[in-house]
Amino acid sequence: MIAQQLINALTLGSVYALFALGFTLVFGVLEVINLAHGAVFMAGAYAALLLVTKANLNIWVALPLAMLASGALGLLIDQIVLKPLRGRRAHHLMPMIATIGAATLITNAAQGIFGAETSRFPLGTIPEESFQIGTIRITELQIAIVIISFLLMLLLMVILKKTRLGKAVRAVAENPQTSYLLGINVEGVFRLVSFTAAALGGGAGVLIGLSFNAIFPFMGQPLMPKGIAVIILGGMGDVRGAMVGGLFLGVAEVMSVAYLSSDYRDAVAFGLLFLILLVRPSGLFGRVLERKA
Amino acid sequence: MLRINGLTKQFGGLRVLDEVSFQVPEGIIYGLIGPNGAGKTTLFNLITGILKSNTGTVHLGDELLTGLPPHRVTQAGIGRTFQNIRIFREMTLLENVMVGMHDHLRYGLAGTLLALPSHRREEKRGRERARELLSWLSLDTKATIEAGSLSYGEQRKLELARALATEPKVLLIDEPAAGMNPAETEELMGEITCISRRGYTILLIEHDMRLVMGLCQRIAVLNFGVLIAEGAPAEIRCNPEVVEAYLGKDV
Amino acid sequence: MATNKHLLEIVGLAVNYGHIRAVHQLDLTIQQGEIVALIGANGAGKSTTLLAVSGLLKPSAGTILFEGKDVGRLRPQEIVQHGLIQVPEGRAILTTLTVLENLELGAYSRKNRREAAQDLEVVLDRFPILRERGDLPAGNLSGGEQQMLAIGRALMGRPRLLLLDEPSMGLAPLVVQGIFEILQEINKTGTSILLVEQNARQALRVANRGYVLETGKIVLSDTASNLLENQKVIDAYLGGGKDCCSVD
Amino acid sequence: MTDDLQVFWATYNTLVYTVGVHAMLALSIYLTLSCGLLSLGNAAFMGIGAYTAALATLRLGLPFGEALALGGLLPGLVALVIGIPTLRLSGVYLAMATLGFGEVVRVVFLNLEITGGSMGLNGIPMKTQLWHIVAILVVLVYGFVRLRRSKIGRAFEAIKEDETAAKAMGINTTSYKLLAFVLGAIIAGVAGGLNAHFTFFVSPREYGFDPAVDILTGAIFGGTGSFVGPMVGSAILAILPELLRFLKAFRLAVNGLILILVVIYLPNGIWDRKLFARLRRKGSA
Amino acid sequence: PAAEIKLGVAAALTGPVAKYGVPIRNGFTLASEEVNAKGGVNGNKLVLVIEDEQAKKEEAINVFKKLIFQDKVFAIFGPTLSNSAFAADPIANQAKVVVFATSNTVNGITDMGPWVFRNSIMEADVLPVTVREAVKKFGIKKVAVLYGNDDAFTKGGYDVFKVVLETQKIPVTNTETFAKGDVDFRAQLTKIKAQNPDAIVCSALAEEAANIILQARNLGITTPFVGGNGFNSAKLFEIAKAAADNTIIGGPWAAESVSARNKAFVAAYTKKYGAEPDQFAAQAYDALYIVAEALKAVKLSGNLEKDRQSLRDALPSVKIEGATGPFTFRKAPAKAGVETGYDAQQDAHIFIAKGGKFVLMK
Ligand SMILES: Nc1ncnc2c1ncn2[C@@H]1O[C@H](COP(=O)(O)OP(=O)(O)OP(=O)(O)O)[C@@H](O)[C@H]1O
Ligand SMILES: Nc1ncnc2c1ncn2[C@@H]1O[C@H](COP(=O)(O)OP(=O)(O)OP(=O)(O)O)[C@@H](O)[C@H]1O
Ligand SMILES: [Mg+2]
Ligand SMILES: [Mg+2]
Repeated sequence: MIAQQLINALTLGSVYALFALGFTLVFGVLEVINLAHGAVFMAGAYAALLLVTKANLNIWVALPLAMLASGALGLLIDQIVLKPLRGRRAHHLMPMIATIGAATLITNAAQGIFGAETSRFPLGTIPEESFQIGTIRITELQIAIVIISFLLMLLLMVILKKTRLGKAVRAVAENPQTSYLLGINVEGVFRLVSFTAAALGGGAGVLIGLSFNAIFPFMGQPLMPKGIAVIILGGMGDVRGAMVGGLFLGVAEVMSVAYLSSDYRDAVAFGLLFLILLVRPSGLFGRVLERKA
Repeated sequence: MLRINGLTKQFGGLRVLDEVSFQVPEGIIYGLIGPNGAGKTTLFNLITGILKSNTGTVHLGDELLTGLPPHRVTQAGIGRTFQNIRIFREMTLLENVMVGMHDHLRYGLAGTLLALPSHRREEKRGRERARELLSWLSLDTKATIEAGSLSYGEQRKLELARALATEPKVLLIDEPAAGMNPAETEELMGEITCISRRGYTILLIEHDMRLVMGLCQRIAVLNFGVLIAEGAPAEIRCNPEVVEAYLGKDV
Repeated sequence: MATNKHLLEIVGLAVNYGHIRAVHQLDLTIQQGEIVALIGANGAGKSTTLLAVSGLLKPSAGTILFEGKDVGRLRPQEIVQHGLIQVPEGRAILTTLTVLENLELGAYSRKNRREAAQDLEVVLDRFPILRERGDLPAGNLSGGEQQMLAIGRALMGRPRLLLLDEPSMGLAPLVVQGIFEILQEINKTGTSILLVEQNARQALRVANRGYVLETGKIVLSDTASNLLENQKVIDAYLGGGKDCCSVD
Repeated sequence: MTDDLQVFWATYNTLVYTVGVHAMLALSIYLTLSCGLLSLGNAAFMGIGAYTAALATLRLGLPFGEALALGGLLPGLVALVIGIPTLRLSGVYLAMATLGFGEVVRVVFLNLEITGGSMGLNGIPMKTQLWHIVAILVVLVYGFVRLRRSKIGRAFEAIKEDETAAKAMGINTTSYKLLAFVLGAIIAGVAGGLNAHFTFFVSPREYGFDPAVDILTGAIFGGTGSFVGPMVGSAILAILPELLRFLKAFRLAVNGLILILVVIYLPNGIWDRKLFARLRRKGSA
Repeated sequence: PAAEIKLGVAAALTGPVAKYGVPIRNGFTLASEEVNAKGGVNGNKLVLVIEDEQAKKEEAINVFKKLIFQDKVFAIFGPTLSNSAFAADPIANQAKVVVFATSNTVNGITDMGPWVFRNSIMEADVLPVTVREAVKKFGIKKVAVLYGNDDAFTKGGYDVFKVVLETQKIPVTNTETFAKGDVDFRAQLTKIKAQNPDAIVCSALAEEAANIILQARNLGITTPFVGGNGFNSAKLFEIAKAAADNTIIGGPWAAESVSARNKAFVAAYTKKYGAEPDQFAAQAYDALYIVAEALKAVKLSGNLEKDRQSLRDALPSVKIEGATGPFTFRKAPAKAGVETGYDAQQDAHIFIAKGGKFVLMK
């Protein structure tokens, strides 16, 4: 059972990590807790659904297209909702409030368009049978989710660490003003990050929509508190942190079901997060605290 | 008055202060100089309890300060300013200074909520004292404007007034003249002299040698966390090690 | 025409913060190869002027010509590409990036990567301490080292005009001397410099010409040596005669 | 005429009560915000207060006043206990920790026998009257006015702006933050107790993540420059869905749109005194 | 002259619960149009006043008050969730207006007062039969239980299961829970698998149920499932397909029910809304006919209070043949000191899933 539970933890953790990657990127660079991330996640799932059902595309073709679409939505949110607030003296939570507005607007518009009912990908979009490896059973989709989320994390990390663009993104994340003076197209970086983060969120929406067989306007909502927990546990805007945080939450949930009680699963998971923060007040990979005085 | 004994501070493996000991006698202006990164600000942070030292003690008179939380150190009689200005930008100057008087206004939550006479009396006394302190630094005309709109030099002065409001026995000043031009620095020197004459003991960090040499009766020099010299300005100026590490030869 | 000779020509510049006018009717020119000092009291508008030149603040009036081209309406990154590079007030290094990454970003807007790699060597030779600290997060550097990093990073952009905002602030006397020496060396290699300094005496010593800014207006401009003698300047900015670093 | 008024009151009295309770919640989070603490725990405190007061009425048969007092006391005690370790955290990390606490509280409500699990508690008698809410609000507003012009109010603001500097001013920042946190919890608890006694029913889902964010949204949306803004903001957010009822299926979408527009055009919130001052100057000029 | 009879509908039409509220509204709308098309009730037209209550308790109260005091309706249908009912129904009771629930299945709803009615059949009436039939069919010795514990609907179902399993003396290997919005049930199912039960008793909503079944099969669990009311939906098969085979459920309504009344309902609903109805739509549809039937016996006096009372008095004796089968009311068991309302008296149908649909067992 333990082996199976570890696999369960790994796949669940990957789901959380996948959701959190884009979330943490926006948080790190734009310094906004983007509460519209769940809405973008949902939009990605619907985009893929339309592409599969209406355009009869293969899911692996529809996935990148859906990511483009949700990326565009993210870009739109950034330009319409967040950009007007940049550089203005507003309460630092105002952008977050604006994203709440965007989330409400998008989810309810989606409900108006697609209806309140749950939709799903047609049968055979993806093989659903599981196969056995030793004592473990796992589906193709689960493997895909684990691999995709790890690959995306690695890719993001390499880009951020090694490339010129990545360094520019990190520069903007730390200090937009200075970045301007280095000749970095700061607004361009903001747009790129908004797009990428939303595309990642949309991709997560497709994969989770596939694995849960349910696409509905509010599908992003239950993931929001978990996403926030993951990115803060990982540390402000840290890609590695999102991954580790996601896996941690997955393991904490699965193990508390397996060895404690499923009744108290969320309490155990969030209680643990609470305790970890008391020990590491800036999360697992959080930036060192500012120099004092 | 202020006795520093064997203070050592490490950040991870980096030893920033190494067995630093010296004493600041009552009533004088004492200078603390040294190259960038020598550990001067860190020493201030250790004295005020913002950082915890690895070993060593700090005494104010007979009172042991080491181990006290920052607000208790302040209450014990240490006031300070910060190297990178930390005024309360959204409060008025008057309010800034009155925050400094926090511990000296004698009323509590009940006094406030029930509008007891103690509240009104103490607030009035506080306001008057705050205006007086602002006038020491020629800021009284701006008492009711928002502190964030002050010029850089004025903000530094406001920090001084605010530190004075804590009624310190020893005042720690971190680079008061940074970003001021020589003329402004001179004006500031006058004001610091006045403060000192009113009986405050001052420990001062500064890179502007004219100010240091012009004001301080004694000077300590830190280099890489080690105290390399201590003495009267004339001695320090001639100390070859200090010249080599800090002042530069061809002056 | 005269304009063609100027490297930078600012005419009638005005900059506002919301409703507050920080700079009015400012005229200023820099010739190729010059060091020009801009001095003035706290809040006079020096930093505001530099930020406007770099495109971070939008001027409400006036023109800024760089090598005859109007850069006043360009975006900051385009201005950097023209070779107008600023070391801002307070060093503004990127503390979470390493020293080398900071330097590399200095060459961000340059196309030729090989040349940039060569320049990195030149900068590291000029500031050997930066080579030593290359892989450290820049936030760990001391104040003086951070200032060197900021200047080195600006050099990585091959500036034709280097704007420096109070490079000596908060630095030890020895380091201040070093910085001014470095500025002169940089200038000798053909980079023009606009230097904003509170340390007015030192600044005027290395400069060819100087401007005095008071509450947003230029009130005086002359050669540096004349300004050093000017009684009004001495009273307001240089203080009671003695050099701040003289120890006699 | 009076007939119309009666119908209006009969129809909308719950809405009026709700506005009052939301204003209280806004004050409770404003108190923590004014001390620089970003807490998402206020919904949980409201929940503890609501359950406590409801159980005091249902099980112990206590009079309303005492039930409400208990509903304030218990959250205050809980805040005291969790505040001591938690308040060292700052910014979003504190938000996360308090969110975690809120989730734990919600799960506990779900699993305890006495709280009725996910079925919640029903049959709570109607005890809240308009004057209760108004009286409590008046007392709170008076308190906030007094506090603002005192060393305590200044200490809160100093901590918000710069905690290190506040410490250097001799302010015991830990105890002031704890004070704000505990007082905020008490106010939220009382608001919860009032709410339970005019909605007949409480259940865990009313005190989770979404309500926590809603409380914060109301406060920020109103403007955190003074305590008036949060009250105004949360009142508007409570009334808005009712006003938009005619939009049917699109009312929530429009609600979101309004939120966005206000944030863009009034980035300091609805109650922006600086903006008012500027407008007044313009008007008189 | 023909009068208008206003009936209020309070349903969750926006927000996450709209997926239940919308079919409910559709059921009412369809039924009222049918009634009016046939000339109304005693020549009077039925007019529905539909309001969104967002599944929030304050909103439900506001909507009830608006319907009662402003719109002056005869009776109110709703609200969608039991949670909202506990907050809003006391308002109707106090104002002496019939409140008629079509989707509130938990215990205690009709304890709130004599004006509360429901045609949503209680799990307590269904589940004992379901479990007994399942045990008989598969020879079940021990079961595992899985339910959603943060939702009154699924938790209510579980509470009944618990009692039923106790009285029928069936040992429970382990009881696991999940939360609303969960996407992954493998941890719980892995734990259940290790205990090797003969069946899994599950109280969940249809989509969750379908995914639970799928994930169970993926983990190699082959045991049958015994489900509650929430399983009773075409969604189950849309998602789980044949994996759901051998799932036994009980419910008031099934799309496959062959009665003429039901066939007509399914056909009309599908035609009007382009989607198949679910049990919530069916129960709403029936509820309107029940009230229409009662109204036939009411002589409109023009005095609202009196007419509301007459409707209340006429309701308990209504008997109809609805889409869900034959229906009558039954007085809820008396509770200390309070007069209770009326529950549904209806036989549950027991179904077993075979080849991607439910077939009638009993
Ligand atoms: N929180 C910290 N973590 C790690 N290293 C630190 C920290 N604070 C200071 N340091 C290091 O300790 C050394 C001393 O710093 P400090 O600020 O005391 O120097 P200083 O003498 O005040 O210099 P300056 O004159 O430039 O202000 C520096 O090398 C600095 O990088
Ligand atoms: N962000 C801002 N918002 C509003 N006013 C500002 C802002 N920045 C600067 N000011 C005001 O503009 C004026 C010019 O400021 P600036 O920073 O350019 O001065 P400076 O000459 O660089 O001074 P210093 O020597 O202190 O650096 C000052 O009155 C200042 O208060
Ligand atoms: Mg220092
Ligand atoms: Mg400046």
